[in-house]
Amino acid sequence: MPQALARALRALPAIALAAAAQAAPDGDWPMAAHDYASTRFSPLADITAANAATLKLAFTFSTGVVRGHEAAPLVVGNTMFIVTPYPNVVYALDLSQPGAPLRWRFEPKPEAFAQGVACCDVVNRGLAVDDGKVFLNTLDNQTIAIDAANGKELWRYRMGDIRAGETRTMAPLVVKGRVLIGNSGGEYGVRGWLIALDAQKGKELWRAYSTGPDREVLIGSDYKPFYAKERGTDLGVKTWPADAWKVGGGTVWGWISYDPELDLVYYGTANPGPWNAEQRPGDNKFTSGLFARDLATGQARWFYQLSPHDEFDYDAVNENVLIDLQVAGKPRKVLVHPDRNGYVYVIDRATGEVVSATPFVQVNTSTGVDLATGELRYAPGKHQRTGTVVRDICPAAPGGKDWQPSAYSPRTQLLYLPHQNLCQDQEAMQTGYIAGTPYVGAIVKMKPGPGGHRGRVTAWDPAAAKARWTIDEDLPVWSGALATAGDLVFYGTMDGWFKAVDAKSGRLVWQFKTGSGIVGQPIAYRGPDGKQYIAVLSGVGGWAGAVVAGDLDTRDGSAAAGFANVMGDLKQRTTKGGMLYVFALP
Amino acid sequence: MSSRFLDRALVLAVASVGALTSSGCERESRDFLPPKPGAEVGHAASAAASAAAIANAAAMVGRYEHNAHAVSAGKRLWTWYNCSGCHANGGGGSGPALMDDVWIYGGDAGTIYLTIANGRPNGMPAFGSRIPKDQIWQLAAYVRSLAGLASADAAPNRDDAFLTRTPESASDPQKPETVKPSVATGRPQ
Amino acid sequence: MNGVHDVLSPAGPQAEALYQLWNVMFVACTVVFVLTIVALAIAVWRAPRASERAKPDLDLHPRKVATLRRSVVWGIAGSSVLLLGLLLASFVADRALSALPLANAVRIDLVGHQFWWEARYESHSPELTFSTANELHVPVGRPVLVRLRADDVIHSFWVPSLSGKKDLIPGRESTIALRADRAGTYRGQCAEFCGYQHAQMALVVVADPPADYERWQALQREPARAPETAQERRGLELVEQTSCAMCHAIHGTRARARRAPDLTHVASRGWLGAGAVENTPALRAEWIANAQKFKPGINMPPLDAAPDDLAAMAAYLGSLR
Amino acid sequence: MDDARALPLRPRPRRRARAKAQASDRRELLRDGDGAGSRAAAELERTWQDKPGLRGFLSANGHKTIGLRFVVTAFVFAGLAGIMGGLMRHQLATANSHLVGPDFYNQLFSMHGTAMMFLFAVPVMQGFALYVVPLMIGTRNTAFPRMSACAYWLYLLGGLLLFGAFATNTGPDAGWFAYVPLAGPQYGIGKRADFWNMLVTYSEAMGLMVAVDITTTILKLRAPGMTLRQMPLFVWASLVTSVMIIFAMPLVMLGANLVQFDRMLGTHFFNPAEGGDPLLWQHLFWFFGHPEVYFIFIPALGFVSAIIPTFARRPMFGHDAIVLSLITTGFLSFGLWVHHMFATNLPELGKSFFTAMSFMIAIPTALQIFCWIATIAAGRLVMRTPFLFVLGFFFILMIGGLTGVMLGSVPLDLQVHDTYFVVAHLHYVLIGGAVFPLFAALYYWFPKVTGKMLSERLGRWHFWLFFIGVNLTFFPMHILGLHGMPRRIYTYGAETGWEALSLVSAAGQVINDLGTLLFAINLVRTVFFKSERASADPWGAGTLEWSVASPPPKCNFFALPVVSSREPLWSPPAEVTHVQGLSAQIREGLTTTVIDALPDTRYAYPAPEIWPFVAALSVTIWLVWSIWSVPGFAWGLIPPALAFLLWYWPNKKEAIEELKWEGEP
Repeated sequence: MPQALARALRALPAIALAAAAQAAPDGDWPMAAHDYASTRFSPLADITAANAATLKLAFTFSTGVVRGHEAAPLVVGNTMFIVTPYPNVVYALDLSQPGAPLRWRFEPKPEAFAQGVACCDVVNRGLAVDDGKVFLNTLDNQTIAIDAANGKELWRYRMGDIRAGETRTMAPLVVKGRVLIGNSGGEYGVRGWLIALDAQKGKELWRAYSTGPDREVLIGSDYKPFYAKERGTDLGVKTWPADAWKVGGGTVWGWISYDPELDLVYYGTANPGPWNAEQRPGDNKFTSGLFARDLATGQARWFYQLSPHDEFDYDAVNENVLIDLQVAGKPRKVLVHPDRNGYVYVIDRATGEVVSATPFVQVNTSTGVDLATGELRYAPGKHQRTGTVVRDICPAAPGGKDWQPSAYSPRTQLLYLPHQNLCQDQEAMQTGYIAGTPYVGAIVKMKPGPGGHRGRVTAWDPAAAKARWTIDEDLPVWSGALATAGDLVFYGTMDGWFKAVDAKSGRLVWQFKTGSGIVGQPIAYRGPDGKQYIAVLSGVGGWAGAVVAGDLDTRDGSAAAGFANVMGDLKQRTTKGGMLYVFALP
Repeated sequence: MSSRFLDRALVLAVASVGALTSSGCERESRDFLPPKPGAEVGHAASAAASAAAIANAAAMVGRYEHNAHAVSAGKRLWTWYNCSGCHANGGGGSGPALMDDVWIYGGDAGTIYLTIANGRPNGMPAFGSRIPKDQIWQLAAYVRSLAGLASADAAPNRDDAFLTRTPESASDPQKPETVKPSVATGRPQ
Repeated sequence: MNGVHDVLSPAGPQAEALYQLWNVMFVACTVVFVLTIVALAIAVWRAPRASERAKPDLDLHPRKVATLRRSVVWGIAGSSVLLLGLLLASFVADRALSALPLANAVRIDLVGHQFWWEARYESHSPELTFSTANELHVPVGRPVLVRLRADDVIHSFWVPSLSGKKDLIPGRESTIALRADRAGTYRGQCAEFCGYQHAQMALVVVADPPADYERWQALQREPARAPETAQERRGLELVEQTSCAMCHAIHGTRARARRAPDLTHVASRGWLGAGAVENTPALRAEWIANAQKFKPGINMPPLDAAPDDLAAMAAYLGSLR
Repeated sequence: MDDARALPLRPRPRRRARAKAQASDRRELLRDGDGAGSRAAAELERTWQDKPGLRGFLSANGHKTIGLRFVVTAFVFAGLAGIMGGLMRHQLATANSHLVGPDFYNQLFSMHGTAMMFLFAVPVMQGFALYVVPLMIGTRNTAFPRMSACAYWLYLLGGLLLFGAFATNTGPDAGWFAYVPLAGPQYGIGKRADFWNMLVTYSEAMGLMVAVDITTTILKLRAPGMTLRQMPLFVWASLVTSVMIIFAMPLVMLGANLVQFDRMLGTHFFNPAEGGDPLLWQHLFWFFGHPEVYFIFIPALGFVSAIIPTFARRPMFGHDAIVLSLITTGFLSFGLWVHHMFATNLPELGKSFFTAMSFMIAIPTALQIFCWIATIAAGRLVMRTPFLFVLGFFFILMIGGLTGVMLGSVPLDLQVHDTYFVVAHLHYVLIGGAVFPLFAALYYWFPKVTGKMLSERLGRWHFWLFFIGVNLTFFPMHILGLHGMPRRIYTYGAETGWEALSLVSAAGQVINDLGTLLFAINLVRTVFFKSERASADPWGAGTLEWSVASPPPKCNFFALPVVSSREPLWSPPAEVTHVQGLSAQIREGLTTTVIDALPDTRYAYPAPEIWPFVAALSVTIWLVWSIWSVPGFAWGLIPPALAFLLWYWPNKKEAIEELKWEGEP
């Protein structure tokens, strides 16, 4: 790898703020998003577009579980940590030995009942490693700290009632000794929260709910939202029918980012429950919106609701990539948030002002965002009314892009979005809250979006707010993306192809057929031998792959909340699996 | 010639009316009250209860699976009690698919009754204390009609709602066979 | 369910307009009827009798033909003019119906279910919306705009003392505006055949003076009263954990289903089961135990619970003023 | 008839006889035209005789046989439906009564409505037309006797299937109008609605076939000289009714089949979630529904217009005015079906058009009433039972008609629609407008059909009991409707205050039953125990059917009459009185031109065959099979296809026989 390029690379920090805390050695991948800015950018540049074609398999590891593998392998030092879907087994692989044998394994033995209440496959989106400890979220609402050296359990924190449909699938984020976790289960009427635990002993430091009175949402004196519509007291109660906020959803199951300079934590809240919006008039605050909270106290600094009174299950839990952007000549600290409602938001992360909001897929549920008031203007024809069918809702419930995280390359200054291209027909139905049963109230059938292809990878230029290049994929691209300093972007397809494309042009450079559909998050690390390795978990599942992972029957179009109608051929394209694949240059 | 023809026609008519009447009465009766208390099974999770449930199922077939009112009441409760949340309209979701031929714990009415009443370890909640027994039998009859196992005449036609699958009355019966859980669902025991 | 239930005793502007139209029509038609029958009677009375063998008289004296033709022509002309008059009266009444001023109207979202009425009172702030069943309170003198939707089959909303009927048709949304000018209780009943219990799907519109109405509305917005006695606490526990919570909602408790009437203030309602049974403690216990006895064919199943449990539940529900 | 001057027929131009006439079968060719006693008359009787035995019974297609079967079967079904009506009245006689449960009550009122409207009212009117019209217009049989025979078997099988379903607890339970969401796939549980849909298909097919037959008969087979202006009023009424039936009945047949497709094949005609609309069914049904009640009302007007001249001893005053108003009523009845749907959310302006139409249709009926009163005023009255029933008809129809005008107004209908006020209105119009004239017609034509007179004394008792019973039963319902009592409720609480008037109504029902019982006794006594024969023209009436014996000979007329005035028997005979020269060996008739009834061609009536019965059976197989299995829709078509194919297969022997007659002068 030409030394000049490597030196030039290191000379570029001015533009790209790699906000990696305490500058971890650039070969490691300590957290799912690689860094607190959630860039998923690997500074390693050994593998470039030129030599990628010669990539070959270094070693593999079978996880022994066949559900959706959405996690990102983590590498710290010369140990790789991977976590499986339910029963959430943690494996530590010794990278110093050839073939990376197992160093230790940890089985949390979560409650079997949890499998029945995970709405969209019994997935786990990853671990976090910090200060010699591995932090694991289990499906049955436990957060466990494990000693990275020997796999012994240090402490275990339980919070959440599995019988009421509450589960935990997100990857925790550890910042300055605080472990940030959130719950999932919005489809069961679970009221969302974000909790900070002390990393040493697992004691709860603060808890911020997504609905309810201000003191429970930790809204206090230093809550200064940019837009007037977010100001008011107890909005978490006033914008709901009586009592509805107690089963109002707004769970926190997605990605969290942290800005050390502003000391703010950024995360999104899920959609309000139930899907039948007519049963919950009002803006349904603080669901489908972005929170910025102080790390130490959890007090909210600002909040921006992306989809007020959401009618189409547009959670706002997607990743917030923190970058500095030239806006009207001045550099501004922004976060880029590709949302399920079909818009890529560029928001000033200090104040919460929306700089730009541009659709990256075909959107007909709304006509645009009014930057002056921050209001999302809904299209009148698509409103939900109980008992009537609304057709051609684009984007569909999983949105323009669902949970699968994007990657940002400071070199090309492009955000690489792996996403889907789906629309749907939906009928809102009367429904009631019965504890432990889904509280949805809608029948959905999805169908391919315009163009007929169901997936796409988009290289998005946040400054110009338009797509530089796109790759159309037949199946939804449900895997995460990885950008490397070698100007390569890695992603996987749902029928098992693991692909590398040139970051500048999108040209396919290398691909490898894995055993099962890829819904995991690829990572890059430097092995003990100094070589660059690319690792990804293959094992189809998640909401899109539930048809295969759950053996569903596609003759019923509404199965898997509507995905069965559009994934009828997935059973022919892939089978279940659970395998780690690691590649390297020969 | 005509008198013999007449006799044979008469006998044929009486026979067909008899058949029509019995199947008709069974299919069309609207019994709004549940059977007398002794006839069905308590929902205690004891082994005795399960044996009784399965034994009772045979007697219950005429009253539920072949009765149009019971199966359609089962379909209404399927939506009312949010079963469609996990099992959709038989295709499955977080819960297993019920319209195919794979039955994790067995496809007979008695076993389905116990699944609903006592729940199952892998995530099926127990409704025994929350749903009256008569309604659990109605739900069990509807679940069997999802796979086309209830009588086609009594099975419900399409709903006045969004079409997601062919109606239960038109779905061809799936030969039920119980498959060991691990192979079927990939879920470790 | 008792209350004024009579087309001929109107209590609102619309029913008044229809009552006037009824009087006009009734008088006009009676006059026509009497005239025609009298004409027939005179004809039969004065015509000579004959036997069937009498020779038929084929021709008629031209003068008699002229008088008969003139009387027939006058008869037709008269009835045509009368019909035109009635047509105008009908159009005038129709316009009066739709001319009700709707300023400051109470908005009610009425959904017809198989065999009960769900009424949701909307308001500017979502927090203040509340739901009740079968008994609608309206302020005297203020217009009420009722949005009508059917959840299953066709029903028809009809309170004769207030206004004409309007069908609730699945897939279609219609509205009806009415106003009560005099305080009182006005009974109505579903007027489109909708199944087994179409006969017992009554509703009551209680017109309160504005002060009473505000008090009633404030009460309805309160969550359910906490149980005081041990029996009531046991009742709440049973209601939340057994079949009631599968269909009913009681604000402030864990029962939040919407498939059946909201019971948060059930004790404030005079009748149960849309007019099937009076809301007395004894009848309430019997109704909970086996509603099919009073209203066979409805969707409320008989409960197979022990007697003292039923008593506890009845006591708790009875406390929900 | 014997001194009449015959109108000799010109020999028919010889067609190129392709098939050689069978020399061996040189039987002597006998012709009609020379009076009752002659040898040709005996031969005519043998030609027109129904074949003996079961096969003969099943293949008979004489218009008198078919007509009588229609009327008798219709009255049997009316009896059954009447008992159901009685049961409903007693269930509602007291508050909270448990005589009958809700489910059975729903089947009762649905069966009462369906049987009365589809299986009694229309078929009985068509039965009368089949029997009386050929006699009145001077021909030997209707134009398509096999079609009417097939129609009767369809009618019988449909009725038996419906009552059979009711007996096995599968009777329809969504009302005689079966509004869709309740009779649709989701809420119409089990096979009940399927049987209703199937019955509608049966009865509409039957109605269509008989209507086509009657229309063709009236237009093409009238006696020479009976121009359109000289046609009797009852024949005009039958013509207008038949043409209306041809336009209206296909609608509900289509609608019922669409509901059946929705129920069995999963189509979405009426599913609002997939683009259908429940109101589509109401439009389809009531576009047929309103003309349906006029199919029942206009023949009744025909009866009254036939009876009044006879008992007023003079021709009808304003004959042409009545003909025009019959046609206008028939035409306008297609324009006011939305007055059944005023409570739906259709646009207000649209509804008010239908108010105007509903008021306008009252004028032609008013004109007829005034003309009848004028005829009575100018006549000399014979106060016999038929005339009594006509006077009763006036009284009750006026009340029904005027409440109908009230119902026609949109705002008033919003108060009284679907209440007992409407129940009162429809019974006044149907019983007053149709059943009273029907009884009048029965008493009037009974001697012609059976040759025996019904007893006058019993007739008067029957009239007065029935008149008082109807008024006592149905008048209180007007008041009940105004007090808010909805239709089709199986019980009501004591607090509603509807008990007193319901009790009165139930008492009236008992008197009704007594009246009907007396009529039945009168019928049985006359048919089985009375011996003295009635003369050919016991009432001294003027129309052609009274010129033949009672009961009429098999071939109706030994010599087809020629007509020169509206009341042939009353006016002096013209110079030419009857036709001569039709064959006595095969069933032959004379077609005449449509307007002026000039002799046109010879017409060979089809001989009795078994195929109409077989075709009706095969259609039954198809319809029942389609209820039980979806493929049944398709495979079930094979039996009817075969049956109709064999029915229309040309018969060589018959063709040769006819050819032989064509050859002769």
